[in-house]
Amino acid sequence: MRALSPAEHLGELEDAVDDLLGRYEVADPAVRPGLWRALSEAGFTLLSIPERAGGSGGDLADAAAVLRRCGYAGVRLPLVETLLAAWLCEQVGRAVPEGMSACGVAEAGTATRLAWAGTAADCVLLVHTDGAYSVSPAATVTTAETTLAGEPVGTATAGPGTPTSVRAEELRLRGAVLRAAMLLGAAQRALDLAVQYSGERVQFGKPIRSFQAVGHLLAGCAGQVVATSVALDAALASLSDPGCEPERQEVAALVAVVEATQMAGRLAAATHQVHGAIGFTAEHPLHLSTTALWSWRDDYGNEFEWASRLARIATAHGRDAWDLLAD
Amino acid sequence: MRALSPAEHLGELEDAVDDLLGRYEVADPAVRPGLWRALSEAGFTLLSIPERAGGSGGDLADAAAVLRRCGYAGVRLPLVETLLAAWLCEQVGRAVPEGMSACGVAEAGTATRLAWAGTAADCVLLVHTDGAYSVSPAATVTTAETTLAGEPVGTATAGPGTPTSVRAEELRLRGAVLRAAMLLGAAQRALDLAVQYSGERVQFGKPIRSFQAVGHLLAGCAGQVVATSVALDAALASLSDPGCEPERQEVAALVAVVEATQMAGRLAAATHQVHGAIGFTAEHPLHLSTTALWSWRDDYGNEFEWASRLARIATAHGRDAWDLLAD
Amino acid sequence: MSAPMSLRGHRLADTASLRAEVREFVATELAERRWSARCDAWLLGWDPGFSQRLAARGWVGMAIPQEYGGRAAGALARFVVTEELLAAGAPVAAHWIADRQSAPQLLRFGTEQQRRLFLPEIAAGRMYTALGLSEPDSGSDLASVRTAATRVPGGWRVTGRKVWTSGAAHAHLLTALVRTTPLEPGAPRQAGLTQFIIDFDSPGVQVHPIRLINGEAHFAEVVLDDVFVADDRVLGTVGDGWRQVTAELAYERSGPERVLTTAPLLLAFLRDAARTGIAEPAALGRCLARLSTLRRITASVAVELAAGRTPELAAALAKDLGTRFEGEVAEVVRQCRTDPGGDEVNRLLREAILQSPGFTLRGGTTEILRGVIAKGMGLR
Amino acid sequence: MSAPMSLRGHRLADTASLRAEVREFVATELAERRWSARCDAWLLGWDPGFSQRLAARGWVGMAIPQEYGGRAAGALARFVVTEELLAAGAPVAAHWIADRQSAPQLLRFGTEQQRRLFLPEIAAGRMYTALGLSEPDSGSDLASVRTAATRVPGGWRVTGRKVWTSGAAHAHLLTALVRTTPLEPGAPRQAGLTQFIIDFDSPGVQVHPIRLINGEAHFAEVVLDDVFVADDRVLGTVGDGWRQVTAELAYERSGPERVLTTAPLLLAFLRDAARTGIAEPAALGRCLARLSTLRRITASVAVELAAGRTPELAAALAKDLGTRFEGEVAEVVRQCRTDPGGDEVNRLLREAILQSPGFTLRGGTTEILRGVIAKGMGLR
Repeated sequence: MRALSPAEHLGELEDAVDDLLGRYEVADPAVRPGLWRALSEAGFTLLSIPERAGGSGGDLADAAAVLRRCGYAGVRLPLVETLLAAWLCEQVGRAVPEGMSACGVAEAGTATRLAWAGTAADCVLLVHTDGAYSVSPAATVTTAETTLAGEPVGTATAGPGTPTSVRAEELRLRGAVLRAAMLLGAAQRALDLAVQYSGERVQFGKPIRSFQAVGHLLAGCAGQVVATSVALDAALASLSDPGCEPERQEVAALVAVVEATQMAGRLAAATHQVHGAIGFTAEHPLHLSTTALWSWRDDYGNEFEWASRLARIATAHGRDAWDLLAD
Repeated sequence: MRALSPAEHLGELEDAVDDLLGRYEVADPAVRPGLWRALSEAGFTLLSIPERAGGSGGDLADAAAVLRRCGYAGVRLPLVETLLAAWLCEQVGRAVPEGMSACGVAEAGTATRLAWAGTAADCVLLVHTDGAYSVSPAATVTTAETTLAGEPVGTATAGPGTPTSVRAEELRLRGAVLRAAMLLGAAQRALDLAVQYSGERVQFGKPIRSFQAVGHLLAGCAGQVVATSVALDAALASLSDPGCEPERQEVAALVAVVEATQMAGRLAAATHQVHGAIGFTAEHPLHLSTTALWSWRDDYGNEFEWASRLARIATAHGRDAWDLLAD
Repeated sequence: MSAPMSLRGHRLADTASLRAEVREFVATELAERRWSARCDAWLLGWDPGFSQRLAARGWVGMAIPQEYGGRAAGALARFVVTEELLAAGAPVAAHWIADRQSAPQLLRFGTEQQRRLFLPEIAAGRMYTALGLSEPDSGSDLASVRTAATRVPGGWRVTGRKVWTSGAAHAHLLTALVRTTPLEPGAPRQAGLTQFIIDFDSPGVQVHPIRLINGEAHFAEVVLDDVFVADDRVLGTVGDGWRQVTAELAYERSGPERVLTTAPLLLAFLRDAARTGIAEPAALGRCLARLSTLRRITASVAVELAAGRTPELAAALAKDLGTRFEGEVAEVVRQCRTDPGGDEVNRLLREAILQSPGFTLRGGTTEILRGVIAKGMGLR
Repeated sequence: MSAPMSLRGHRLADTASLRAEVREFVATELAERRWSARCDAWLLGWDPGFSQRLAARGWVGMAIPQEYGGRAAGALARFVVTEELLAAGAPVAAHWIADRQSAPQLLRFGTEQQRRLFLPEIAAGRMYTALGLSEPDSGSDLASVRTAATRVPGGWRVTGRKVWTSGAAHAHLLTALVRTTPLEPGAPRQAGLTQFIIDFDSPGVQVHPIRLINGEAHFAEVVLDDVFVADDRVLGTVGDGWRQVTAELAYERSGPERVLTTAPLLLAFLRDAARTGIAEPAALGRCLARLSTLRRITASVAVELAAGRTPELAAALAKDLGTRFEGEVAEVVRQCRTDPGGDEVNRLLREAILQSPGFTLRGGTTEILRGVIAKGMGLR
């Protein structure tokens, strides 16, 4: 049997995910528990977590491929959060939760605006107390409201747990990189919908895609999507490479997150513009993608924070920042 | 004889300036001395300076009308600097220079990158020493280089002179407002050239103005120009109103300067884009406008500084900033 | 290119005491917790009680002559009241279209009977109207009207569908653009259209709410199934509907509501920022400068309109700049906040983002507006 | 929409030692004050001495096989050398077009005699070429060629005018696109075009420099007045010129020179900023992220091209994003500097601003590129 190339392998994985997702009415919140079980049983929810730690093996590129296709389909499930929780547990040798999990940073014992807190079965917190970090399951969890994307957020508290060298910034950035994969999927879907609609919608006697302004707008969108895709691939490769210096990993991750979060706002605005009024209605699928783009981009810190952090690292290196910006 | 309305009066003034400028090959540096003499003899160089102080009377709107038309025509002369120098001298009761003058702030005795220093006959400095300000003619002046717009800049030094309550920020902001009038003129010219060219230039069988992208680009430019025009009128009215609180005057001036400096970069880029290669050549008149737009926007501080200052004033007022932002 | 340059600033200073009165009224309403500020309140904030309290202060129907129950206040006074209410995010939606569009139309085109019947009720903040312009698939091409009327004794029978009608669920009257002369091949599509005033209670009128991405339903589809409209409910002249509606678009393209939709967010942010500081001041400063400029432009346009002029090009410029500004506010707040922000900022931010796709749609898309501008500049 | 997504990152890490070598060479040159960094150095930095020193290190003609005097280095090695030289603002203009465009064309379409004659000289950094594509009024419409050739014994006689030919004042050879079959009404304009290699010393060739807004003259108009071109100077196939040139555009739309034109400014600013700080970090960070991404995209495109594929859509995307990035650098530096800036930053900033109108013009305007992208996405 011929070994698959990495690209072929990812392609097969994506097809398998699409196949599974195609069997669910993803937009309906009622399907979430069943969809989660199916994804979990297929081994799609704990990719990049080693099998010996209770995960499904594979690498970050595999995990990101699943996230991207789920983002494309409009899935609302704690996929990123569960991966983060598992990674955090694995780092400190705790048991990896099997089901849905929330995950975040607790400052002074409390994590607020925590995605899926109170809805996911588990909640793993990186607890920051007295300048030190530890990993701990949440003691109390409450759901407060829903996000723009229609996902629950809540509050969780925890005391100190297993000490760890993982810092808040590292966890947040890792979360943002995984989230970038979902953003990329959501953006690809929004763009596909806009391209399709621009061919169907006739105005002043011709399809709107033949208007230069519409064509150029969509071309600009394609550029944004490609930029995020390239930056994300590089970040995943960098984070997966144990030989890569932590600062290079951080820069590659920041680049991907800055591209993805910028893309999110632009794609949401442009695809709504192409769709006109119809895209503004709840019945049209566009909003499944655009509300995700608007909401997820702020999940672990916003694009301006990430960009500022990147600028500060680069400035500290002066001219030699050039070296950090691609390898 | 019927009294003229303010708008009619400004219209006549503008026509007179255009008439004078039309007699000179403005782009040729050799005409500058003669052009200055003609403008000066017509009383156009010291408008808004009271006649008793040696000026030509009139108000800031008159002065700005002259600056705007000179900016339109591509004039390179120290019109703004001379007005600033005259205003500064008038504030402290010094004799107003009759000819071209440079003007700026000397920190620690020296003013660098000072427009027209060494070329203008006079140079009046606002000298900042030991936390206090005074007005003093420059002792030594040297011309160092030319700006993007082809205007000389140099260095000047001065010791303490006549004490004044005018501070560096006030002088710079006043300079920037007057400069905004010239920027507006340069932008109007660049836009007129682009509109004209877009009708003459045929590509793929039709005038390029009939391409949606070109039409929309020019429409966007028109919006920028109108925004600056409206903001500048308001700033001039505010600065001319002795009953207006200084903070309101500062805000109105900042708004105009932020609009003008932002407009400058956008108009330069867009009008060059419309012109294509021809606008990139020294023989085409476009660069007279665009090099002015690029250069003048930074003359008294750049758009980001002004915008930051506006934000800080507004933030200090919280919600009530709403009140400051139009009256 | 000279026309849009002719705008001159109009000073608003003389209206300071009126502004203070409105502000005090708003503060009292907020203190009594009668409503919360909303972005896009002229669309989202439907509150008949508020409309009537406002009318009791004389702040509805300010453009209506006193003989029809209005205040005949000047254009600047009306502008100031509108600005203050929008900046506060006050719930002005119920009376909005009646006050802003139907009343001027009735004054220009209505019969004396129609004026006496409707205007006093509008000025009292009790009668609300909706506009029936867009149809399925018409998009920006408003002349593609397919809703048609046939002549019957004493009036007309109207059949067709109108979409994107805001306020249809609660309004009393629908002003609908209807084809009254069948379209002949080759004839201009703008001919043969007529405006009708249709009572929402008429037999044959059905309202189907359109749920938006924010989960709310401020727009509706209005189905007209053989609805009888009496001759005395024709608005203006039969066959002259296109011209009447086009005149109306000048109103729709120019007001402070094209600039201030997200002002409640910006002002709430400034209130918090006085305490928390700001991350990227230049971005905030540019946004504030543009707000100031747009306020001046919309004030100028209001004065021009009140003087009987139609600054169509300036109005289109104002709206092109204004609606983009409205969308930028949310991004600037996201960019400038240094912490997750107070609850009200977050609530308004979410509202601003969810409403943002609508900003550039209503009253002409960016494409259409820039087309108007390009045409006005002599480019087309 | 799948094609542009197929780009995968190519790791450049394996080329670290080559990168270090180039950087050391550049540092030595700068220490010896042989040149100063320039923005847009591949257009502005004409320095035959530098080209020859570079060639002596084996860094010219890296894509040329060894049998023709080249190094046959891999695409990534060449990419790395190019990146480092552009980032340093090194004066690479003299050999640029010969190395980047003429050599690949000679390898693809040239005769063995042409290859043996020209390629070793190009690889030695001694032979420079220019491209004759644009004509007066042709603008983005390259197929509107009016320069025409007539058959004569042993060759052709060419008459016409080419404009916007960079390096024409000093180059040795002009590769000109010429109409060799008169245009029949209704026939496609792309047919009947041929590429000729014309010696600038040929009788009848005149070069008129075009002075630009920066006062320099890097472009010229080339007038061809009954110039004889021998048959052995036809490049490729008679009548096949359009296809050959179009293939060339893929090279012209994709390289690091579409991204790094203003990198010397950005890097000089970062050097100063390490000391002075930055005013608006988010703006700088977005700019740096985009630089990183564009470096990866251009690397991928280089590898694809070297593998014989023509990622035309990806290349157009890279250039559309890249040229806009080049223009943004100047604005970001203006925005982020906290003081007037060091002398080198100011000099480079001025250069970047004055060159900026050219960034989106050359090798296809933004309009043309977005058209290519839209077409590639199936929109046209």
